Amino acid sequence: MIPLYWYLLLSAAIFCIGLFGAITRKNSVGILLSIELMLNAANINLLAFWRYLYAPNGDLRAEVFVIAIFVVAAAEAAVGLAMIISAYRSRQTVVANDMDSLKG
Amino acid sequence: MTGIQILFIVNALVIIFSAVMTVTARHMIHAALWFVLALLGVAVVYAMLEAGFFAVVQVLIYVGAIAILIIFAVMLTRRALEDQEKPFNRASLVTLLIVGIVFVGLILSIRFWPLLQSTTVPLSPDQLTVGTLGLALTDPQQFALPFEVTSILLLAAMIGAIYIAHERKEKGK
Amino acid sequence: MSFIQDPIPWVIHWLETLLIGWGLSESLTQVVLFVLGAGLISVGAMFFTTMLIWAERKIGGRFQDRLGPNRVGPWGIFQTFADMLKIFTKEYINPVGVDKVPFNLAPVLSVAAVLAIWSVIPFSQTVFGTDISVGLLIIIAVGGLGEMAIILAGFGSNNKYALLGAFRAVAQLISYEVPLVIVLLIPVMFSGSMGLNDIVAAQKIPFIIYAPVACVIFFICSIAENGRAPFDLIEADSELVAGYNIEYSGLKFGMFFVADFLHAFTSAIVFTTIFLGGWQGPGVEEMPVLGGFYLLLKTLVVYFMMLAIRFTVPRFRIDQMMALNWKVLTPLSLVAVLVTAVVDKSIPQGNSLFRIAALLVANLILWLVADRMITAFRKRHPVQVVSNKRPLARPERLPAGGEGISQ
Amino acid sequence: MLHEWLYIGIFLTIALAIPAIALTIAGILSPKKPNPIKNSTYECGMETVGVSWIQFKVQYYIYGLVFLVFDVETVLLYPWAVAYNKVPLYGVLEGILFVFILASGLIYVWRKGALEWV
Repeated sequence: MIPLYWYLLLSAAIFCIGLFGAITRKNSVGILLSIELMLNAANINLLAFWRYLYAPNGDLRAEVFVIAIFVVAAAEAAVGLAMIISAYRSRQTVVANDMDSLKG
Repeated sequence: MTGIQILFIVNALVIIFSAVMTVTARHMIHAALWFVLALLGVAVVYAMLEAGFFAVVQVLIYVGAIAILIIFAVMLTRRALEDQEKPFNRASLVTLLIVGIVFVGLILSIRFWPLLQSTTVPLSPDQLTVGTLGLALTDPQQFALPFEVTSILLLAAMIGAIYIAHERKEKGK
Repeated sequence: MSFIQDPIPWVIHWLETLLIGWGLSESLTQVVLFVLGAGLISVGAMFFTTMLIWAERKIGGRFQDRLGPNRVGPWGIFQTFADMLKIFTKEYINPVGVDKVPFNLAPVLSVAAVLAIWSVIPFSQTVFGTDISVGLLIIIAVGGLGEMAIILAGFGSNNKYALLGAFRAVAQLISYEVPLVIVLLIPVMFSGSMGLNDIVAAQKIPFIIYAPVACVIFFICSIAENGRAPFDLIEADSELVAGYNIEYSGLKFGMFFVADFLHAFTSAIVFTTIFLGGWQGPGVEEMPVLGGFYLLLKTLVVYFMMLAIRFTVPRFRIDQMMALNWKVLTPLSLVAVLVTAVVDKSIPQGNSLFRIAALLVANLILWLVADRMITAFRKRHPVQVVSNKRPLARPERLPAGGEGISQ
Repeated sequence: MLHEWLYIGIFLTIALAIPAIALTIAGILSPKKPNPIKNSTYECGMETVGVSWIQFKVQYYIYGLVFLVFDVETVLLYPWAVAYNKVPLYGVLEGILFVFILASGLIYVWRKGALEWV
């Protein structure tokens, strides 16, 4: 039997690692990876809360939220990577600091 | 300490280690591979939470699709990998501090939460399959709208991403 | 249930009582049994594959008007063992600059990803690894691990050709996964469950009769997922030196081959389980052990069909293959799901004969319409040479101005 | 439920262990006589030029992208398919609407010419 707070701690740790990466990574693909890590941390939390607090009542909100996060993660990866590729094509860089112009 | 607790701790350590490697790896492909390992660990966590559907979907969507897409993108942008340089920008130390504060804050905020002591009850067989989820997703009283909205979101994402990434032929002429 | 009718659960029960009698706790006994069962299934699958390699070579020989292996043992039956003995003693060559961990992990993962499918296959009514409620999705999900293995191999090899081969392979595999995943919705709709046991139990009449279009699409896609002819662009040796496994040697190379053969047989058994009724057959209610034989028989028939296709159909070109997937199979599978959902819901429940007839007719109409549309499309767009810029073998036939040479 | 996942976990471990053990045994049995020429990368007898990494065309990414979107959407349809026998007609229609949205995306990509392998 695993206590609920173990899951919360794990998720907090993953979230903080992801946050660190999202802020400091130079490579924009790396930033995207970090954001995906943060989304995963959120998912762990949601499913843990579902299992411990909502499942006894048959409440499905957490599960639907997890599905939404999956979809958002997929959409974000698709569009984000497409933007990175497009930016790379026009400016030959994927370093986020160098993408400082709004022109395409 | 029961077997499942040991399993959880080992798995958590694997996840955290691979998450750290994802964030710090110099080579983007290595970062992506460590990311895959972290995702597999998260899928194991889902399985421990008896959310079997989500565990499988995690492997299917993240490992099978998102990770592969990321690796494709890394290959496409590989000339700018900057293997030699530092992978972090100059704010890394400050960020480390901020993230540490956030982590401590998160722990403190959940520390005295009353619901923390809740325990699990065995799930009904209906909850183990996704049948109830499917019913709820099509019930207009419940989640029919989110269900359709997700598909529109994905459609929009696909159209947008194709529009951005697709090389227009006539441009070259 | 006596021993004759259903030996394996009988043995399991006997083992269980034996282990508990030795003083093991309930859960530990369970774990021991799991390890035993999983080990037996995986070793059995590997061993069976070894035999099938011989069968495949023999049958392939016959298809191509040769004898096939015929030296080692009667009918060359021990040829595979001789080959195994040889490959076990071959040197591993570790090329310079390989990325050690991905390079060595890839062959292991490629076998494991196929072997893992066997964890959810029900062998008979009473013999199955686990009746997990998401078995169908597990089969698709571990396919993703196989794709990761290919990427690891291509990236770890430190070789342009391996990387190119890996990316082409992955592009093919992920493309053909799309209609595969869509089409598997149909068995799930019929049986109301993703557990493979439920799916098989729902097939008193196999789903191939309810949904022939879905069945054909699934069959094509599983051949493509295997990377076998006519979809063997993964190892298109005339175009990509050998594909992603070019830098491998010895048993590491052999592992990719084992994975390939194992995958072929595994997809035959998956196809049987999902569309041909798995262990269903006359008399399985009384004699569950018969189910295993029915499953094996049907699987071997499907496997033979895969071999027949492999040895007779020439290879696709990659653009044709992608067009087949994205422009034929994917729309067709979407329409098949729509048609099945509408027809099955609109006919009255309970009348199973009428239901079968309606679904069958709907599928046939769908098939005819699709066929007509493809024919009309091909009339409007006659086959043309995709690239007339390829370098010509005979220089005197160069087009004027020498534009024909592409660099 | 949990013991089913335990079985899957054990099976995966064994499935990973069998080839790993076989590879290790073969590694012990096999001869080891490396030399620089044998260990060079296999590229048509030439020295490897530059890094092994080359640029890839964007088409790979496009296929991956379409695959990702279709995969996610189809996976979301699985709960619907499981509940198919129990949902009323309007529920089925919702699923069909979902499939139509999916199909319109495919039509867009097709018309855009992004599915051509050139």
